[in-house]
Amino acid sequence: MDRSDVIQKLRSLAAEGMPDEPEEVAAPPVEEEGEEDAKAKKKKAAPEPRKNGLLEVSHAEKGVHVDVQLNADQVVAAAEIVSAAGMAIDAITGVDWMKDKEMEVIYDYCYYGDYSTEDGKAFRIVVRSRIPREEATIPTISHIFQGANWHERETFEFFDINFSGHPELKRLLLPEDVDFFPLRKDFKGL
Amino acid sequence: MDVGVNLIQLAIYLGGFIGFAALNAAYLVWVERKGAARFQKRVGPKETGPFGLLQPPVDGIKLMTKQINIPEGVDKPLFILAPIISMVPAIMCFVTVPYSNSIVARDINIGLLLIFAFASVNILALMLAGWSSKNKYAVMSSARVVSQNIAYEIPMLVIAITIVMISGSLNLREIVDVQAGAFWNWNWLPFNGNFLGPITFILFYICSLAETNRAPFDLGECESELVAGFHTEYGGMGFGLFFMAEYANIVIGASLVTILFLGGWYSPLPESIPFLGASGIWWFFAKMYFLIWTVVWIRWTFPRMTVWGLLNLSWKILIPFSLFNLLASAGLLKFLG
Amino acid sequence: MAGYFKNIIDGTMSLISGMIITNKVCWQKDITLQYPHQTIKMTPRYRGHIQLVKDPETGTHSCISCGMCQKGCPSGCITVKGEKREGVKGKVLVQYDLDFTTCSLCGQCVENCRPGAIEFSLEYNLASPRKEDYHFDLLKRVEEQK
Amino acid sequence: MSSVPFKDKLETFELNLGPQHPATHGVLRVVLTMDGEYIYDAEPVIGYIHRMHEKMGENRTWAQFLPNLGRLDYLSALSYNLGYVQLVEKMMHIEVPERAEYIRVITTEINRIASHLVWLGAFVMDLGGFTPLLYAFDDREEILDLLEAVTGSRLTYCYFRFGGCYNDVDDDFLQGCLKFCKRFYNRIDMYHKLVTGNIIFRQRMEGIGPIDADMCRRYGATGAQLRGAGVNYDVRKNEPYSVYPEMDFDIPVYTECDSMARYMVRMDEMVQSLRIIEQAVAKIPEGPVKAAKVPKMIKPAPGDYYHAVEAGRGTFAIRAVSDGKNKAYRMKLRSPTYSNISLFREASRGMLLSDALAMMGSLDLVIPDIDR
Repeated sequence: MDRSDVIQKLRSLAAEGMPDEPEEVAAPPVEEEGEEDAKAKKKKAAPEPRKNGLLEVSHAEKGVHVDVQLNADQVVAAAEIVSAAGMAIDAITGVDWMKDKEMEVIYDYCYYGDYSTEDGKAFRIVVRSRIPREEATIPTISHIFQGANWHERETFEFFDINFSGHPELKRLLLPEDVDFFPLRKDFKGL
Repeated sequence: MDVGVNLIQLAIYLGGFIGFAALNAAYLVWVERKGAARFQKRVGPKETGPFGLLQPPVDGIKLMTKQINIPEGVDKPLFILAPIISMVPAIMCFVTVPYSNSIVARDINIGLLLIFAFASVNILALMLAGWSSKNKYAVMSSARVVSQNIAYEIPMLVIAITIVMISGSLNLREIVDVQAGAFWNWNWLPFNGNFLGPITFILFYICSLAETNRAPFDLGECESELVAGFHTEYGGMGFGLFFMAEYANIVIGASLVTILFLGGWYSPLPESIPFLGASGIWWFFAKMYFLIWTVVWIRWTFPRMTVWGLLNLSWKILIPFSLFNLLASAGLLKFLG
Repeated sequence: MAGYFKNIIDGTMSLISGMIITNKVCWQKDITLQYPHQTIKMTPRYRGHIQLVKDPETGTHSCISCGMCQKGCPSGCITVKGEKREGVKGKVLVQYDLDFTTCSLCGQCVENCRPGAIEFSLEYNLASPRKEDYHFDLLKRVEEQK
Repeated sequence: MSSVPFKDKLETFELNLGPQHPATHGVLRVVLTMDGEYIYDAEPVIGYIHRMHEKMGENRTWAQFLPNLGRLDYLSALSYNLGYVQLVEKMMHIEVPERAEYIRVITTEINRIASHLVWLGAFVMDLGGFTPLLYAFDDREEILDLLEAVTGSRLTYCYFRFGGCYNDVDDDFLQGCLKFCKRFYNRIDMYHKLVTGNIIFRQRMEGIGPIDADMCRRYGATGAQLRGAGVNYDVRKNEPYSVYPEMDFDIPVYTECDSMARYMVRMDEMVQSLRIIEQAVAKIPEGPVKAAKVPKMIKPAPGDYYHAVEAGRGTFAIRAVSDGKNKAYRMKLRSPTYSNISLFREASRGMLLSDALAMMGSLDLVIPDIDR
């Protein structure tokens, strides 16, 4: 597998999505709304929300090699790139950034290589995308990675993230009739 | 003959056989459990009575006092009838089994045929049980049982024909009498007109295992796939009857192998040797219970076969071998006159 | 055709070798422990429910009711209450309750305890049909302990 | 061998396999659409013992979440413990003393053998052989006794701590490990004679349940499934952690893609684990088992972190998102069996019921690990 090729492709994919990005970043007027002073102070100390793009991070520190942030409509293209490179789906999950009014969907990919060869060294890519928290929708990748089917269903039932185009987006681990999304930060138990 | 005496004799024999079958079934469960325990380095039943010997009656009482639960939607008459149909022929088979030269209920000259005829009724019972239960597992199980038994009756009968040709009789007592003398006269060795003797013996033994639905051929009740197979919906004594019938069938199967191949009640040693050479019912039981022990041994050693593997074994190995065996023995008999 | 017979022979041999193994086992001694009649000694590190250590010198526990165990407990099954008393340095333990139904025996409490006042007991046969049997008053326990 | 093409769905019926079926080893339910004995469609229904460990991770402090890890895959609990403590050590930059690392490797590997032994017994039982289960449990008891003497519990261990282990091991444990290794080499031979060589067993495994490397890739299946499909992948080698790089061991790989290959991978893996244990016992240094400086409050720097370890059933990974507080902001547990069972639907299509159950057995499912 040509790692640099995959990285290059993902980088250019991320670059394509750049024009959209300022609008997305311009969204958080949260700072101005700051309810309490202490919180506002903390906000200022916190780094700026991450911009779209590709980062090569230290595996020893973060556990992954490549960290890409993309627009929601680009995750399918990203999945196609990593699938073409022969990488496997590891997990899909979400993170609820309630303060930023955003949902983050995280796709973990890894490469199943022969450890005894140079090619088989560990290679993990994480693709992430931030979508608005309300009416969170992101295209499905379950037609590329069939295993994503269950991961997406799980993310849907925990976060209320709608995966458009998913063949059977219904609850998987929770009972069919629950009407809450337990991993959203505003869920406070039953 | 006096009809009255005859009837009394019949009643005694019938009572005796039902008692014998029930006792055997009950204590074979104990043997099975103890055997399983031994093969797995366990102890087995031990709390009820010495060596857990009271376990079978206790189990029997438990089964009999249980509520008879007939699920909704079953075909009620057949559902009730099936366990009885499975038990009755098993007991009927005991009628013709000669335990020794004189101990036999009815010395019929088609005894072997009768046993085969009754043994095949058992399949009907299993099929009815599965069918009437209206349970998907049970229906699948009964389909399996039927195809399995059809596949195994063919080689079994073909081998039986070989033995009948050698012995020249369908009477079980006469078949044993042909093997009189020491063990080299027995049918399982190649000196008695069937030069494939040992192979025939093994084939027949395998067939009798399959016929009685014992491991590794217990597809009918394979609990890891079909929960409990044809008796999934049965509880209490309905299940108890199937259970007893299974063990009664094992006794019949082992008796049949003893009669056809192991010289029945004859001692393995020549009659000239005092004491050990004497033939009698004890030799019959020794051989029979040894075979039953092997059945237990096999069950606790092997995994279960699939339907495919089972049918392959039957049609690709057992039937060709038994047919060849039949032809070879027939030819040999013809040439030797 | 040769393969056919070879398969049959190999298969039969494999079955026989399996039967030899189980037969060998059949004559070996059983290994099961007949539980109510026989018991084994628990290893010293066995994690039963926790209990207060009885100090042989003072004859009582050495808990300072700091509440570290309660704080560190993942499932919140420990309730510690201490009160100030005149003439005594620090707090005096008045209540130490353990709700064993939710305890996951992780050992955080024992680890967090600086004076080493709690330990795992070696009790393992605690089966009971009643929930109340798993609520232990450890303070009472240590006082009753001789 | 035993798959047939289906033309339509005319004469099918639905069969519920579970949640209380003897072959599912727990509360897994598979809705089978059957065409006679053939499986037309199989849909696993999971979640019967879902406990929302991920939310618990958000509500408990980093240290308090420790006991949860032993409750995911209760059969190889120590691998999960290891994955978690290493993740936190990675986040907090805690140096672990070497002796602690060796103890971790020894206990994890011996726990892996115990986990595989349960699989072996359960798998053979799925195929209808009862006795090997008891033999496997006989061996497993030895391991549990050893681990009990060290960790204090027999199943849901909570032994590793951030920066080391709960307590030190003694010589009895190390000698006991060596004794067990010696005994187990013979036992492995016995299993091979009793189970692997058995013709009935071979018939039920060879060529049954094909799972190839591409299917593993698409579903994210790891562990024996992947190595049975000819991919030489093991996190212990690909992303070495702890002191595994110092050990000399091989990753068993079989290319047949069938149940037999997965079976052989696990059997060989046990031997490799024995090798690791022997080496680790020989090499184990003296010293402390806990890092000298472990911060009292675990408050990792904001960011997200990922750590994967090779558990008994495949890659177990945790993605933890920290916001700098003493509790995780998000704790994603990537459990191997979840991915492994998700391919059951595709793999079992067109199979005989009994073959599908044999395949399910070879997947080595632990239901709490699927449901989390």
